[in-house]
Amino acid sequence: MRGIGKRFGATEALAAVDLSVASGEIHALLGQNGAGKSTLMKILSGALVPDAGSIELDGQPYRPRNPLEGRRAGVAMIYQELSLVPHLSVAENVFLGVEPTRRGLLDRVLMRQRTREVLAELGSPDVDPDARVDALPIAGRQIVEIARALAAGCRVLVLDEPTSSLPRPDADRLFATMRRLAGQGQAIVYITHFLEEALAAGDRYSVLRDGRLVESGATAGVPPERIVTAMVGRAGSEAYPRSPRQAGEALLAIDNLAGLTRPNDASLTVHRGEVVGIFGLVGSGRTELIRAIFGLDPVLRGDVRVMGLGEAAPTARWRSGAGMVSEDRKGEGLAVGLSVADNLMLTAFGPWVTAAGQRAASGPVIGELGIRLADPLQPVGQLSGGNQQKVAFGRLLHHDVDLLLLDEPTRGIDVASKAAIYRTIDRLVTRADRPCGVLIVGSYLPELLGICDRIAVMRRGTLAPPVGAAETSEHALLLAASGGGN
Amino acid sequence: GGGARKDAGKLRIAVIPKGTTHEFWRAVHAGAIKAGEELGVTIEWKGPLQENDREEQIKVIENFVTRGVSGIALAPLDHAALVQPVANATRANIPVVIFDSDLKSDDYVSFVATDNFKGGALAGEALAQALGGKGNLILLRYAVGSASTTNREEGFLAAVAKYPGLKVVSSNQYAGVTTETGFQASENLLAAHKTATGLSVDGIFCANESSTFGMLRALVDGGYAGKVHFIGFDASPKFVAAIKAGQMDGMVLQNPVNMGYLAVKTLVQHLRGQPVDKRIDTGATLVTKANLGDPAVAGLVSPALAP
Amino acid sequence: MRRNLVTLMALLGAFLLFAILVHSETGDFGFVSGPNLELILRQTAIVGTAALGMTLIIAAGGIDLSAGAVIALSTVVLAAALSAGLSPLAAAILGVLAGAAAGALNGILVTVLGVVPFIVTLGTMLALRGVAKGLAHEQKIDAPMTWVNSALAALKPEDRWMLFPPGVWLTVVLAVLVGVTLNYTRFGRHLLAVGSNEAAARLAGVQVGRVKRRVYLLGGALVGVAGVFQFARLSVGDPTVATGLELDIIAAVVIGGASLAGGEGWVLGSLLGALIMTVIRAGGSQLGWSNWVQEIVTGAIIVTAVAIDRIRHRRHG
Amino acid sequence: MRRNLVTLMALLGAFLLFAILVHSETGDFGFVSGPNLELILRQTAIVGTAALGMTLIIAAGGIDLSAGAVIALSTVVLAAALSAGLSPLAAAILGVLAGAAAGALNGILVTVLGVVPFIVTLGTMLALRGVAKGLAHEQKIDAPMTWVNSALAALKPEDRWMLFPPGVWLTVVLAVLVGVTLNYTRFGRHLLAVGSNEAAARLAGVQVGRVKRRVYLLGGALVGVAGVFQFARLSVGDPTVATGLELDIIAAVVIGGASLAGGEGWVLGSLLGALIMTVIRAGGSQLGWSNWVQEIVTGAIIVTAVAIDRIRHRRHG
Ligand SMILES: Nc1ncnc2c1ncn2[C@@H]1O[C@H](COP(=O)(O)OP(=O)(O)OP(=O)(O)O)[C@@H](O)[C@H]1O
Ligand SMILES: Nc1ncnc2c1ncn2[C@@H]1O[C@H](COP(=O)(O)OP(=O)(O)OP(=O)(O)O)[C@@H](O)[C@H]1O
Ligand SMILES: [Mg+2]
Ligand SMILES: [Mg+2]
Repeated sequence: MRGIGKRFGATEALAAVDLSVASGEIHALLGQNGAGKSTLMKILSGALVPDAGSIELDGQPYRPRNPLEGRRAGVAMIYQELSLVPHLSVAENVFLGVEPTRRGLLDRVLMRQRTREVLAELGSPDVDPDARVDALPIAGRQIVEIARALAAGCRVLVLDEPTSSLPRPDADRLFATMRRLAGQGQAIVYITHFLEEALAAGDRYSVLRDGRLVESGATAGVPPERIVTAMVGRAGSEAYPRSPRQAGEALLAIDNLAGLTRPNDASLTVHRGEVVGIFGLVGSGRTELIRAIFGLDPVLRGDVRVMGLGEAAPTARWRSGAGMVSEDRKGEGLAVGLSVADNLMLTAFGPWVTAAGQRAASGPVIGELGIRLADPLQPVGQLSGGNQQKVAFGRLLHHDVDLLLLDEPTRGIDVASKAAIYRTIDRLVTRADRPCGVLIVGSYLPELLGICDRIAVMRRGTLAPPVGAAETSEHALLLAASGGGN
Repeated sequence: GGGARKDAGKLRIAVIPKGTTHEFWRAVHAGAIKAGEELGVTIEWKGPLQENDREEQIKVIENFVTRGVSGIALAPLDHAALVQPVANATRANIPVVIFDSDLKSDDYVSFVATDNFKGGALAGEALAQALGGKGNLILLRYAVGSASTTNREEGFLAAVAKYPGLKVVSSNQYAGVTTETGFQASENLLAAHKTATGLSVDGIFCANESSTFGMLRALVDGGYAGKVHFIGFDASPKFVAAIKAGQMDGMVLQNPVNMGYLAVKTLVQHLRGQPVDKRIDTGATLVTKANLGDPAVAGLVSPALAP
Repeated sequence: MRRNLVTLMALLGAFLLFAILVHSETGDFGFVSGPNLELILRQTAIVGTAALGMTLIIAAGGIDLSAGAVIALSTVVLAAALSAGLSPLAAAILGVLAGAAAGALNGILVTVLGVVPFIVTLGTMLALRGVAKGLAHEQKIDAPMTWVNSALAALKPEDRWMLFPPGVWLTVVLAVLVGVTLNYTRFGRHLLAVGSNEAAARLAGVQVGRVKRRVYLLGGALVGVAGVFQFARLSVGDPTVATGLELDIIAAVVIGGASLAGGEGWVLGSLLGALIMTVIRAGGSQLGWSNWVQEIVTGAIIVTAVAIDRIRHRRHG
Repeated sequence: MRRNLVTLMALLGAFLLFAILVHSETGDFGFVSGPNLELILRQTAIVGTAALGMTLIIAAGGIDLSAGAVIALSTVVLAAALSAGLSPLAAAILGVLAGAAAGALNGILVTVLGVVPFIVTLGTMLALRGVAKGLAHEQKIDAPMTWVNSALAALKPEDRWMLFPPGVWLTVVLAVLVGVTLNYTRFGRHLLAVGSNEAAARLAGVQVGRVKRRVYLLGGALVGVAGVFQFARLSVGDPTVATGLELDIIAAVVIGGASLAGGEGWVLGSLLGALIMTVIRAGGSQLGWSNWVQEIVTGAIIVTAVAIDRIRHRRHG
């Protein structure tokens, strides 16, 4: 790719970017939120048409006008925003656009069989090829998405943050598969915010900053700090800030809580001034636990008390001073058609709403989290994925809640922005006046170990009692989550 | 009709109007009931679910045929579309009398109706007389595809064509099927023929109740009522008041009670083996301020309505 | 605002076009005369008022196919109340309440049964027209003339100082109220949030069901006002009036820039959209176009107006 | 399949209910007699066939409000062709082609202008009815009786071996073809993918625009067949026929289990949905219910049928 440029209205997403990937190479594409990574790769796959520049594929000029042309030319891409068709089955999604037919009719047998093979290769043989995709959890969908790219059989494979929803073992299996494909001569571009992952799995890397290529090179021996510096343009700050904390009164207490399918049995207390983490494998029911606590899913058995309030609807939860960030940003995190300010203030509008009032009220939150935008009254859907996530988190700051229920709040956020969120969390739980309590669901263990005071492990819907973060390790937690190898 | 089959032996006559909301059909209903009581037969009254819905009227007939009534009196919404259902009924040994509007077939026992062409011509003559044979005329049509009103409109045009001094300045606008669409079409027509001093139009004719109603509202609203000659078709208490107030020159009335009465009576006569005429005219009358007081006209103006 | 400007330009364009066409036809400027402007406004008041309610409903992600039937019901209730001897004011209030009750029914069905609004209001469209016909014993209800009828009548010379009939002014006042509600109140934001992403709104503590019920109630009340206007024009309660009018109302809202997917609605735009449609009808009619030509032109304009808006939106979006 | 079963149960329930009511009224089993069954099927063929096309369109995330107007247009074209002396077969084909052309127009407008289908087809609903009226010179077009008219006529005694009139059989054949297309072809999968998540389908390389254009074309052709059936029943080309029928057609599809949000459609369900509505109308009519009672019941049933389906759906996920 040479001299690629792309503008969205006033935003210059890419300016004269060059990128070359050899066959058999795994190339890590890095950069802050909004740096232009997804845009560059969408141009490669044909989903976007560049304003300037040219692309060559195997030495031939290559100008895809739509994803079908890209796919025909041998470029397959897994998009950052999951792009599956919810009403169709897993197998149908895997083969969407390239369905095999026999005598004009679909060859369902072949589709099913091939899907099973690819899923097995990815270590998820339990996913039913005939299941409807909207019945799968987020992680299951991500597996299907990856399976689709693999089943297509391609020369260039692009993966835009494929592991953001995947637990460690699945991610490792994915890397092994990538290695094998590269070994067969495929070129692989891989976007991620996990630097260790990128450096471990990739052969070479490129860093984008503000739509420009700032660094490229082989990964061997490169310290992560150097990449962070390239990404943010300055040296990175301390990764997991942690001030001295003092646990106070209980804000959240659940006792033998059970929902319709998950969780089956969960007991936990979260106090003022502490961060409690929940770790577990995908499908263990962490999301359902948070949803049940917040009144989004029905409670079957057991007790919930949030800020002294029993079972209640989300409205009452917010009123009593609890707030939640969903893992599903597009589905239920944000109203993407409304403005950034509307989304930030949605839980706590005054009776009257004015443009000036909205700008004033949203300013501090935008500043604290470093949300990159043109105007607070801009539709939130126009922000990059990471900045959207910050808006979803920023809502809790604006509302000034006491208890934060966070379901994978840093998914898709770059290192510097993650640090901003960690700092904010730390500030909230240690502030002198009304320190907050935080319950955070995470899949990335270094993060949980870094910011939490206590961590509980969820396994198949049952929550184990929390242990102090200082008394445990990645190894121990993973063992507990996966059932110690049973 | 509760317990219809329970009094066996009694004839059951289905009477199918074009619609059920207009007063006209309620008067027909009253006439049919009167005949039913006189002749000792059961009347089953059922119109299409939506006015002007031919398909629906066909379904009504088919349902009656399936139920097996003794005979059907039908005001066809369409002179061609209803041919087949009527033929089916006849084949199922259910005789049919057509009333109000014609059917392009001779599969029926008798046709009982106003001569609509004559009725329209009546209005045209009256306007020509009132204008002294000179002036501009507007014809606001009712709705696309309605046979009886089209006949009236053609009768009107034929009558005024005999007067070289009369000019029809608009005859391609339709009132549409609801009162509001008729009102708006009238307002717009009048606005198009407005001059500094009033209207450039001297006479207006509308061919049915809802279009006459809409035009009357527009005339009254625009302050033109009484300044232009206006003749409508069909009866309504509002029209009577307008004629008395000089806002309308007159209205052409059919005799719906008689129509309903004769339709049922003819059908029953046929069922009882008596010979009947193939064509029965129920008459049209021009009602003006002058003859409003006549007892015969009073019976037409406020006919007995079915409950 | 920019959005409303586009709709305004479309309106002015259509208006100018017809003014020129009428002038070349008749040699005078009848189309831009005061009385003709008044006529167009009077003919727009019904669809315009109902479009205010529909704007709220569509912005909240709903739709109301029962609006035409509710207008008919409201005229029937009003006429029945008047002929039963109630005061004109009381009768008019009953007419509006009938609309509100219908809206409440829609809202409850949508939220309690969880059936999509298209189907709920398709059902109530049939059922409420049935109720109107039943109430009116399947005929029109005559009612005495009262001051209610002057709401949308042409102004008498001694009332010229009003500029436009009171019904037109009432529409303007209601538009301002609805505009303020939509853009400057918490309820308005919640409504837009529900229309934009219901799940997100629920998570953010918006009482989705309650917001929807209120929206349909308010929308129904505004359609009830449109029913009162309809009665004012016809002076009868007519259970068959306004058949199919819901599509005109929805078209007005969408021409005004709202998205049927919910999450946005433009009060001024909806009124302008209603005006555009009246201008086409009045203009075509005054030019003596055949009805079928008018229908083709109206259809083409609806599509074109929205297409222009979408293209503009795509470029600036 | 499960979904279709629920619709089937609803149909049987409605049928049984009316059979019992008619029996208690008249003392006989007229409602379950052969002729009455045939009657119900004949009355369903038009909405049923059009519902096949609408199923495809709705499953692809679209909607077609112009269906009623297209039926009218098709009858006009057919009648004009017949009176111009064409053979009945050629005329019928022209009628279907008129529907296909209208569908093609809808598809092109939807994909090229990027305007939502609701608005596009609202516009073409008006415009195509205008075209039909213009073609017919604002009258009905009489046509000679031909074998086309027997497609949906009651069977003559000598044709009893057919069991049902040829039009009913044709509907069944078309349903099978549409069902196969939807469920067992690549085009069917692409159609559902577009309806389910258009952006994802595009990213997966589905040619969204082409799929949509084909869907509307096919849907229009099926509506054209419904127009031929309509002509067969009326034996005139009538530009005002089938006004508002699009809502019946959509209701049939949704009662059949399709979601207006797209991504699913049930061919058998749509036919059953159409049958349910005919059964209610025929039953109410044969019971001598007033029109307004029938309208209320129809409205209530539409909402109830969909509500039951949704509740069931919610439980089973
Ligand atoms: N459709 C669009 N309309 C307007 N602006 C856009 C659009 N898509 C992307 N942008 C802008 O282009 C820039 C680059 O976005 P891109 O999605 O490529 O970032 P990214 O590097 O993938 O970030 P992230 O890590 O958050 O996913 C951002 O400023 C974003 O706001
Ligand atoms: N691969 C899979 N295929 C099908 N169903 C699955 C799969 N993984 C999990 N589930 C189901 O998903 C439900 C729990 O998913 P949920 O997303 O709540 O878990 P989680 O612990 O929050 O994981 P995540 O990290 O994805 O948020 C369970 O009912 C489980 O049966
Ligand atoms: Mg990205
Ligand atoms: Mg989760």
